[in-house]
Amino acid sequence: MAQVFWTWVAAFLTLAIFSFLYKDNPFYKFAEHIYVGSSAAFWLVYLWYFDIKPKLIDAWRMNTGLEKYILIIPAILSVFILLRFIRPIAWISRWAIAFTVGMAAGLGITANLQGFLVPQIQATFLPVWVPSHNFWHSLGLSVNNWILVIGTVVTIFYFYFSKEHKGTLGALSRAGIVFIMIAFGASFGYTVMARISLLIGRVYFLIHNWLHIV
Amino acid sequence: MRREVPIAITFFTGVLLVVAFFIPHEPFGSLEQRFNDWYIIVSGFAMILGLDSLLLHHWNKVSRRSQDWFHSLSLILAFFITLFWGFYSGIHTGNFLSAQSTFRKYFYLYVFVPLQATMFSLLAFFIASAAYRAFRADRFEATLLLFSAGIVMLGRVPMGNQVAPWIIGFVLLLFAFLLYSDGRKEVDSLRRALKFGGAILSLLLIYPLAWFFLKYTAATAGWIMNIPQLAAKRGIFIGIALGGIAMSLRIILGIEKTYLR
Amino acid sequence: MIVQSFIFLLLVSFKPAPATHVRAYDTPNDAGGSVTVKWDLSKDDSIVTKYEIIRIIGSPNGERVSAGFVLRGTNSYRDVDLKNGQKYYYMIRTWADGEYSDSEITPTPAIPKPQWFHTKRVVALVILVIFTLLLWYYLQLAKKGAPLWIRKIAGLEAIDEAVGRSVEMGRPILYILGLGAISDIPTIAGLAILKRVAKKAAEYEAEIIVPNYDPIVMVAAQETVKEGFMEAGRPDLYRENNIMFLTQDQFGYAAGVDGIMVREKPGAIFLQGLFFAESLILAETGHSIGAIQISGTTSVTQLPFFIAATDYTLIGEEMYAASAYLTRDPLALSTLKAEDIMKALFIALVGLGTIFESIAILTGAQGFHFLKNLFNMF
Amino acid sequence: MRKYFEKLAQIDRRIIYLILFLTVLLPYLFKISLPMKPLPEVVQAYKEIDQLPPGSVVMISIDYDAASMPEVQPMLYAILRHCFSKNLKVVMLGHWPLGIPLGVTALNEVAKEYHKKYGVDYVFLGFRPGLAAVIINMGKEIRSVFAEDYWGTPLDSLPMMRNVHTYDDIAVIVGLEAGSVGDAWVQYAQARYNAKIILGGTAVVAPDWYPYLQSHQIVGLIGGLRGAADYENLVHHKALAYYGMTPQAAVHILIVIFIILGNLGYIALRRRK
Repeated sequence: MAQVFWTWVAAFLTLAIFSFLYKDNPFYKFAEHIYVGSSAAFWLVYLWYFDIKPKLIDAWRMNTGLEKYILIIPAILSVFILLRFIRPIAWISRWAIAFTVGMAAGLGITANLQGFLVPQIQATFLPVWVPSHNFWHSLGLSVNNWILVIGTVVTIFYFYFSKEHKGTLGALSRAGIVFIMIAFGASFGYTVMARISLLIGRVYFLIHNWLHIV
Repeated sequence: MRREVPIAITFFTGVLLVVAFFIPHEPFGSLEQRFNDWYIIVSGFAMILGLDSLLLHHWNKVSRRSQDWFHSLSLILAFFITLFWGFYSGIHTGNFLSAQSTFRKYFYLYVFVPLQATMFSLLAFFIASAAYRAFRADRFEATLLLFSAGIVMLGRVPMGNQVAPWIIGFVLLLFAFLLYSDGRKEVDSLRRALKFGGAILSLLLIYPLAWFFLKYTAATAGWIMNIPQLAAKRGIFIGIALGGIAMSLRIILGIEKTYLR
Repeated sequence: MIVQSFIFLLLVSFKPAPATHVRAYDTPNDAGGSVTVKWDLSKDDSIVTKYEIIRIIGSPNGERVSAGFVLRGTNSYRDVDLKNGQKYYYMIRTWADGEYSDSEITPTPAIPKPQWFHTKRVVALVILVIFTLLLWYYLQLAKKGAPLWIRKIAGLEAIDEAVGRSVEMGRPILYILGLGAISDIPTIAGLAILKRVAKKAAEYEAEIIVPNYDPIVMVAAQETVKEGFMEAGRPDLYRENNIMFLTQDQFGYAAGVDGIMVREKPGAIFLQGLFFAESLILAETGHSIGAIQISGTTSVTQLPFFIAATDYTLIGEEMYAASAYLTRDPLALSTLKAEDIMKALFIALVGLGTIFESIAILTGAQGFHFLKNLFNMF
Repeated sequence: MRKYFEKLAQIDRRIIYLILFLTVLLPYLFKISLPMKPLPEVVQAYKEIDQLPPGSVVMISIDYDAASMPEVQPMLYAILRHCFSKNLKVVMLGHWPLGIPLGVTALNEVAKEYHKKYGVDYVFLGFRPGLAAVIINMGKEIRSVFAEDYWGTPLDSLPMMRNVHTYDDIAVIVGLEAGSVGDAWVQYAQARYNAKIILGGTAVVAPDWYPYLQSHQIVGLIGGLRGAADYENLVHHKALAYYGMTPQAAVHILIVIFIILGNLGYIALRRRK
């Protein structure tokens, strides 16, 4: 019985969200407000059980010595951020923000170096000729390599800021745009399937779990 | 004090993380992980600020009986019901998402997941309307976008190979027709000849291209994804990485300080 | 059948050949406490059930402990939780069913210790040092007042137009910072653009709404908008309530922002920051209400949707360049110049790498792979 | 004539939405299906499980959440049906805490269908944080990570777990993925302990695994709704995914047709000017 009731609730919410496609209406408004309110609470509960409790409370209980007392730093930073509620000393909250921004900057350097820059450049070190069992196969693989290297280089040229895109640079950056557009088109087309799958999931819920037609 | 201390904290934190990146020795080796944990704690507490903002915003609407106040009230109720239910289940069963938790059984599976999944599934509609509206062959670049999207779409599904030749054929016929009707209006005989020639070429291309796509639509889609798509992505990634590093250096050096006023 | 019984016989009655050439050394580039053990596989690897790694503490006749097992075909093991400075010897015991045979003990001890420099990251360090030096050089030039030029970026040129048009229609401006936290660089870039938009909005006395996904970003956005309004000389117009938090749920946020769009009907929408799948939900709804939209993100997977659904898009690095572009701050502009020099260097490097790889492949001389190997960080 | 074309350039988006919705709905209602030959990598996965002797233990890892449910959940159902119909035993766990409820629901539902008993035929371990550490330590002893199951029962008091200690006791691991956990399974469980792994995942993550398949680091690959459809087809229980392939193909073609229609209208408009 409970199962049936809750299935109806789910179906109602599903249809209420879909109704937005026609236009804004009270059903969507209701579902939207329920969603925002309950999800804010959901993530708060989640934060407590998966972040704060294990990383602060449990860590405090389980560790000893330096490992324990160093947790005072994040605790103080947390207090700082909440000082925003007290107008006269609200500016102290910026210290905590400064810490997070410093992290952003530090990681922005290391993560970009390690995660993107070095590996992407390394991956572009490609031979211009790939030996293979027959000539045409070789040629195919080699042409692919040429396109990869040239495409990467001209795309970088598109992002050249300090010179006007005229003459040679203009031609190169235009070639860059050609690659970028092909890439965006392909990426767009590639994603359609995953998105339709989501809709299929919802439609299946409606006709299978709710209406039992299929 | 108000300005210098934050800049100093940012500088110190940023430089420390960069230095730690090159030193496996403790305490540097695990510094990134440690800072990350701290950040998660701080941002967890910051949620209180967010909730204050959200709840006050809607409470004001309710108390002023402004438009849609009823919806604001349901937002506040939904928030507190979820919150108490979640903690209730959490305390009773050890974990708010545990197997016996009614929170998981009812709220999570019949309220939260449907809302999330349905909102997500709206993308199926939006991706169609965006494609219909935006993919117009008005400029050369836009035409490329359109063609590569079309081929990848057809290449990804069963039947794509069978349908693609018809679509290619239709598009080429259309080209031929457009070139022909343009050519008829042309006064200059050379241009007219060129346009007629183009029309004939389009017609001639129908058979070979249709044959090609009957066999290789999926392969072409794969090739576009693996070669030109990858090349452009790489270029963009390298740009983003450089820009990100430069931005980070600007922040560390205190050139960029929007966040601090 | 005969073959099977033969193998069976082999299994029960023969000891497998031992693993050979066992060597152990301190694991490089780690925080200590670990030794890497390697060996050549037993000749009978195909019938081996497992290799047991035996740790011998102190001296070759010291206490023996089983450190762990690996399955056949594996020829290395990373022994962890060791004491730094202690001598360890190793031996590999090759098991085939119930039988085993032992390898020789490693001739020299392995002594785990932590390292002070990560040798695999030397390329990253070099790049960073060159970049910093270039930056420093151009900063000095900028301070001396050398002119720095920057190419036009259409998306940024359009900001004033978008704000102006929105004001003409008497509608508010909506600024969406996406799902990034303040620890994401794109969010900070988004805040820099927000400041300019806020300033313009204040000049035109327009309302600006900023719904947020992350509470700390909300705080930063409040500060940024307030600052923008102050710079425009209109702190009186600043409404903190318009910069609010919604929810930390990806699609809950999208639902809420969609609601704001259809009800407040903004004339200009800015989508600047880190976006994920919700990007198109926001951009299509924004289009359906007829707003002029300027988007920008570094999420490469979302860029196609922004290109398709919004009027102007800042592609990746263009977004990072925005703060320098908008403020024309010579110090910030000089970093762009340094970036461009780096790009030229990388293009040269790619050319060099391609040449070396080609030589390596065509001549078979492994030495020419050195550049590619140098860039291997793992 | 021209007027019609011009109208094509400005079809109300709601009409597009309606057509799209019907394109998804109708194939389900009328059970229209396309003839599809199962992909070889899915057949490989199917065969790998199919040839296991009854009583073998299959470990299934839930590494996705609600957002990827439509693509991955059908795989889970199909694989569970396959396992239980072949009298294989199932150990389930997960690395995404929010996926756990989805795993439990499916496991209970399918187990009921096949009258399987908890503790004897299937066990649910739950979630422990630490991804790589969890996978590595389970290779030494599952109890070092999961001393108890999801309901707090010690593993040793569950009959089917008594002889299950490491990956050696598990015939095959099935990782159902929406992110990078699949790589961790291969890197740690396969590379270190030589565990047999089948990966199934969304169309976004699956293409990255083909190198693993070529190097035999995984013994099967199920990608996206198409992979799920093939698996449903192979276990003769056609459901969401299998019938979903028709709307998939239809919608893709529909969108291409929409693009062409939009351009026809656009060209007509422009030529008038």
